[in-house]
Amino acid sequence: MLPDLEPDALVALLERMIVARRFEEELIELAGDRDIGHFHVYIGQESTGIPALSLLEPGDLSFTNHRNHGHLIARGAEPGPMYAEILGRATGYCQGKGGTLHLASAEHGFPTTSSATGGCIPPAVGAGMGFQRLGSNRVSVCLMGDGALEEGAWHESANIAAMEQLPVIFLCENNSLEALGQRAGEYPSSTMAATELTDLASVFGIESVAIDGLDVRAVHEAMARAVHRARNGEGPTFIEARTVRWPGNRPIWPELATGKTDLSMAWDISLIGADHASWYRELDGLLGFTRELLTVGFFSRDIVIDIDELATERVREGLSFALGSPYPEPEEALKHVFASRGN
Amino acid sequence: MAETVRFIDAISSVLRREMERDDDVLILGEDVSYGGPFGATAGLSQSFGSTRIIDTPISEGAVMGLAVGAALSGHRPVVEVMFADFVTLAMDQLVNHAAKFRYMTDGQLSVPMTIRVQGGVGGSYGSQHSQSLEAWFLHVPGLKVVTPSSVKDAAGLLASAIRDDDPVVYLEHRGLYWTKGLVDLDDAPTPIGSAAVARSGSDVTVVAVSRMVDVALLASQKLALDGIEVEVLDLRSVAPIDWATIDESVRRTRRLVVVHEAVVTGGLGAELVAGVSATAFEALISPAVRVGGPSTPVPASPFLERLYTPDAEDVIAAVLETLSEL
Amino acid sequence: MPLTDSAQPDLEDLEMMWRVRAFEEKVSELFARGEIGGLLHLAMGQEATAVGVCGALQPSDRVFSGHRPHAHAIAKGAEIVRLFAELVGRRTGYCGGKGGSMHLTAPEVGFVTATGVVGGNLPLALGAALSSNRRGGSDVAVAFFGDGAVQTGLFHECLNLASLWQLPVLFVCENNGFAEFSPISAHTVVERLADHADTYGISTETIDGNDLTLVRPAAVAAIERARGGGGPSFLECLTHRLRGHYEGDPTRRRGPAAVDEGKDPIQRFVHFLYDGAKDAELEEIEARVRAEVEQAAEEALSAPWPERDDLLTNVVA
Amino acid sequence: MRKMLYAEAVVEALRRSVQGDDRVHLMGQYFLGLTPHRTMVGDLFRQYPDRVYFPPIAELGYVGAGIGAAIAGLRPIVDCATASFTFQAFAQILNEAANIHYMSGGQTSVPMVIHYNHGVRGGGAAQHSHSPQAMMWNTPGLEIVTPSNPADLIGLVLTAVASDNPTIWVDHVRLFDTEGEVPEDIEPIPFGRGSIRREGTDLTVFASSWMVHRSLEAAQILATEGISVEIIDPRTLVPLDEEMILRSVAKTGRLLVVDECHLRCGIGSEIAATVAEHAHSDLVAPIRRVATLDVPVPFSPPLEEYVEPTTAKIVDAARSLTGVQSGD
Repeated sequence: MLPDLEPDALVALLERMIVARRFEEELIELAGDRDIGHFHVYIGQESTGIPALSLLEPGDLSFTNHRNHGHLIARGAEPGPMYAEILGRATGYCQGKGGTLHLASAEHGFPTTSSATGGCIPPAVGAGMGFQRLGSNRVSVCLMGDGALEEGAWHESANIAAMEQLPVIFLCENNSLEALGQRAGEYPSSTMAATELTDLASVFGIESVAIDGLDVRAVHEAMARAVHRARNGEGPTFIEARTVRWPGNRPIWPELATGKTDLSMAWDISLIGADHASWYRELDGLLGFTRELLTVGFFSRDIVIDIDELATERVREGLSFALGSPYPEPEEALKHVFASRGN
Repeated sequence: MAETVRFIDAISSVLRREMERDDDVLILGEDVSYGGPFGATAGLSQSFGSTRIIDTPISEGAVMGLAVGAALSGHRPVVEVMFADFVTLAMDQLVNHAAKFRYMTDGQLSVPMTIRVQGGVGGSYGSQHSQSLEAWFLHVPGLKVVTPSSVKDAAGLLASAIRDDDPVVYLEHRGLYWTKGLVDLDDAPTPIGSAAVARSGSDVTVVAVSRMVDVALLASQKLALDGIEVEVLDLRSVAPIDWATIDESVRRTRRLVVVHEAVVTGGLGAELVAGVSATAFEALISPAVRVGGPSTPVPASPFLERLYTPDAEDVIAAVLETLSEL
Repeated sequence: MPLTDSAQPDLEDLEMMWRVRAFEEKVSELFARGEIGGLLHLAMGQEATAVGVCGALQPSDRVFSGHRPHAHAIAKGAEIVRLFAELVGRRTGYCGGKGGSMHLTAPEVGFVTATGVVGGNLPLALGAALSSNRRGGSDVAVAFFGDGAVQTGLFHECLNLASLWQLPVLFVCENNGFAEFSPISAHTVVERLADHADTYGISTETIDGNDLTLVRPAAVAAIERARGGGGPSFLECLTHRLRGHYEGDPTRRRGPAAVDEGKDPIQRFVHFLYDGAKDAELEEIEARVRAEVEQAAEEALSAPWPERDDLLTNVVA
Repeated sequence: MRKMLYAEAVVEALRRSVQGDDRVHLMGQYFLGLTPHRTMVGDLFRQYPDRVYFPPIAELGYVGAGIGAAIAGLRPIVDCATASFTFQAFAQILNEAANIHYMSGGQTSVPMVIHYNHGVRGGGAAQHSHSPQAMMWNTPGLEIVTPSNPADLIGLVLTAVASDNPTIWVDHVRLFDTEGEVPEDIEPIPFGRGSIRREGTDLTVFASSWMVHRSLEAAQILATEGISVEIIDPRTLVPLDEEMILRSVAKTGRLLVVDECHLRCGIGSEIAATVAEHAHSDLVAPIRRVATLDVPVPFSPPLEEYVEPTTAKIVDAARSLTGVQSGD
């Protein structure tokens, strides 16, 4: 179902979801031509991250992980400097020092990105503690995968967040439903004994909810409630958003297993063949959201096509910007170990 | 029978042979039954099953401690740490438990375990997946630390590590995984604590570890064209250090250069230079020189990565520096 | 489960509880006299959990303790003279003077080790359980820890692993209501710590840990389950520390008044056994054990110090 | 000037930090370890209840929380109590805090202070006697301060709190009972400037934290034998006052490094290597290191004394370096 939003806002969500998708598709293609190092893509989770993070305001902080590209786009980061960072160029958000694993843009509310599993959890909780102690009504969002719940950092941090009733939202994107090593039907994620991931939070008295991460409305509602609670001093919330791992994510190196997304599959089922049929029909949140928008009749296919063209163009421009950007100056390697000293 | 194989395959083969040789050898790590991220354990689960090839959750601290507990109980676990940087999550179990049980119990307990740690710069992995942390491990009494540079030693040191009755940190540079070399798995394992003379020379001693051994050899080939004969020592064991071999070489060449990829400050090179300066002070006729990573985190950009990593030119410059001070 | 004879504690258990109590009191005295240095965490008042659980174990079962380990070592069968010798830093101690209070070991009786790191022993017990499991053996591993360990990340990682792999391990949480110096309410909002174990699908029981007649059968049931392949259990024993966090703790919060509240596990078991009647037998046990402890302490104090050469041995094999 | 115990100075440094900047919050309660002095900090905690956070035993979680709080705008001073417990938090201290400014290309700073008490303290045995500062030094991105007296302590902590970088504040419980002069109006002490604790001509001794006191004691003994010792206290290890060390070695020609870290790859290794590289020609004798021996710290008192750098060992090393025979 669609979130209870004005048409303009819905279009904005669609636009960012498409940008996020095209961004990764171009990146995977680029990686076919040249060695750009290891990276993780967000395909299949757009329906979670984009509506969820659209509810944040400037000043709210988000702490993400190795699968971060979609999160940055959700909060308005530009494809150009993102690609530039992934390619190690001087024009990247971190001037080439972070790369895909540490892609961060402070101006968009991503102060630092940890790619150590669970590494983002304690700082996210700490930011909530900082806000609370500063008397601010800002919120801190911890963007974590289900694997992070296997880390001790989760347990220690959840306890602190619960004890102090911190304005923290744990948005756990559980994409393990088809992950490597899953014990089908036995556990919800690869190697976690808890039968419900939400139990791991609710045991601390943290308000917890499991939602369908492919359902934009469900995501939007759960996140809106969590943000409201956090802003009003009602404490932390844990949201488990269940998504399905995109078939292209199965190997260690992502590949365009389902091809470049053909948005016309949203309205023309005959384009869907036998391969990955369930993906195109049910599991791709982007196609699903597009279908819903068309069904409700907010706008026509032509508008979707227009949005896609513009989004694709924006992404490609970003990529050319990055490819045309210089590498950093050698001395850059020695800068920013320390912030300049005030003495 | 000697054959030419890749570094990573030598690791694989030794794991298999040691598991066949000793039923007490277990392998633990994330996704090891699928071969792990670089394929070191590929095919092992088919042969040995999930009772001995054990996939773990992403719980580095618990897994390290669990391996210690299994080792205390007579098993010989081999723990795979996917990236060296993640040892930070298991430091307490490694430093405060694995390394100390023999001593704290005055020899009553043994911790025969191997910690395979993959690390090093390359591939734009960035600050949290590229570190070389041998200096930390060297600083912890009770740990043995080895870091092979050749395929032969990759095999030989791993066999020694697994058979050793103490915790051995086995450091693998991922940049070496696809290099090839000749190895005979039936050869005696490489003893822990012995350096190798990778090239003989009389003018300058260059001590290198891991991937930097190849860099030092390349530099020494170039220098040989100018008539400068460099002796390259492949340290192989970071703890214990083979002081005798270093001392003998330095007393002959009277000059010392140390090369590693890790940060210079507080690094292995500091210990080597400090040690030689104390014991062979009068032999040195020019200051020792350290070549290594700068005091910065590892950057992601491939361009900055190349700047960060010492290359043959850096080693040549250091060698020439030791020769210029006469 | 119904109480079987083997699940019933008896006079030997009373004697063991006295041994622990007398040992800890003697240690406290030696500390005050300056014979023992370092950090000492005593278990007076927590005898019933140590004796209740360890008395249900076989010698080959392995115990891993934390920073308050004396009671567990004694109850598992360690020799008190060698324990004393270790605490006073003598060569004849269990670790030759290298370990001290927090790193005791008595592997021959299945007391593998203790650790000074809160929660640090949990994965070790897990590893021993894994080892037993992989050898097809029936030995069980036990981890004793306080309520403070429940807030550590390792606790979470270990409970998950134990459940995933259905390992023969018993987690014994001695919940004395204080984590180091703070009341537990300052450390967690979780009131029943066993709830954590429920989350991972581990069998749990929360009992009055001062009552030996409750601890023993609960331990027997959990150990039998583990031996039979039924996986891990979590036993939360609500106990009561009669001393501060460590000897010399300037904020000591506990006093003998607690005894009056009927929490002293020895008094309670005595009451259970005798219903306040046969005092003579009780006094005989206490006197005998105290004499034994005094003698052991004397013996330990007259033992030689370690040699300088001992210092550099046993770092590696 | 007033006389003050080091432990009192710890409390004063915390008090001034809290009073001087609303953003300073204290996380942790064992700044004074488990020493009898630990209650001294209690008044401060009672005075500023809203500025203090007592965390659970969860070092990974709460040190990481300090990082996030710093990013969000606080200037937390986080206490890890005993140095050994930092190992629980290594992933956050060394893989997050140290890297964040660099990884983000300078976008994000982590203005926090992390405090711990290091060293052999008497009966701490292997798990409570660590000096992990050498390992932290090997990880770029952390400033490290190692005060040795009350005045330096206060001045350095004021600078640490004002610094935009994660700073490790290293104390030693054996310092708590030492006394020192403290100016009435103490100013922040800039990082990277060492202090010459004693001037001398025959031998340079480099020592930090508690080892400064042992070195001073040794220097007095040596003075009676005609050996003139110059003692350099770096005050901060990162940044390091290399110039002061090299200048002193140029004068004396001899260097002895006294270090409570383990010998292998300790602070002493780096100082020795730096001097060997840059002042080789000034040296008239080999560089010596007196450090904690490379064994886990044992429990038994005679064993413990045997592993740590004692005054007697410093005296012996100085005698052998200056060519004076051991003994009288």
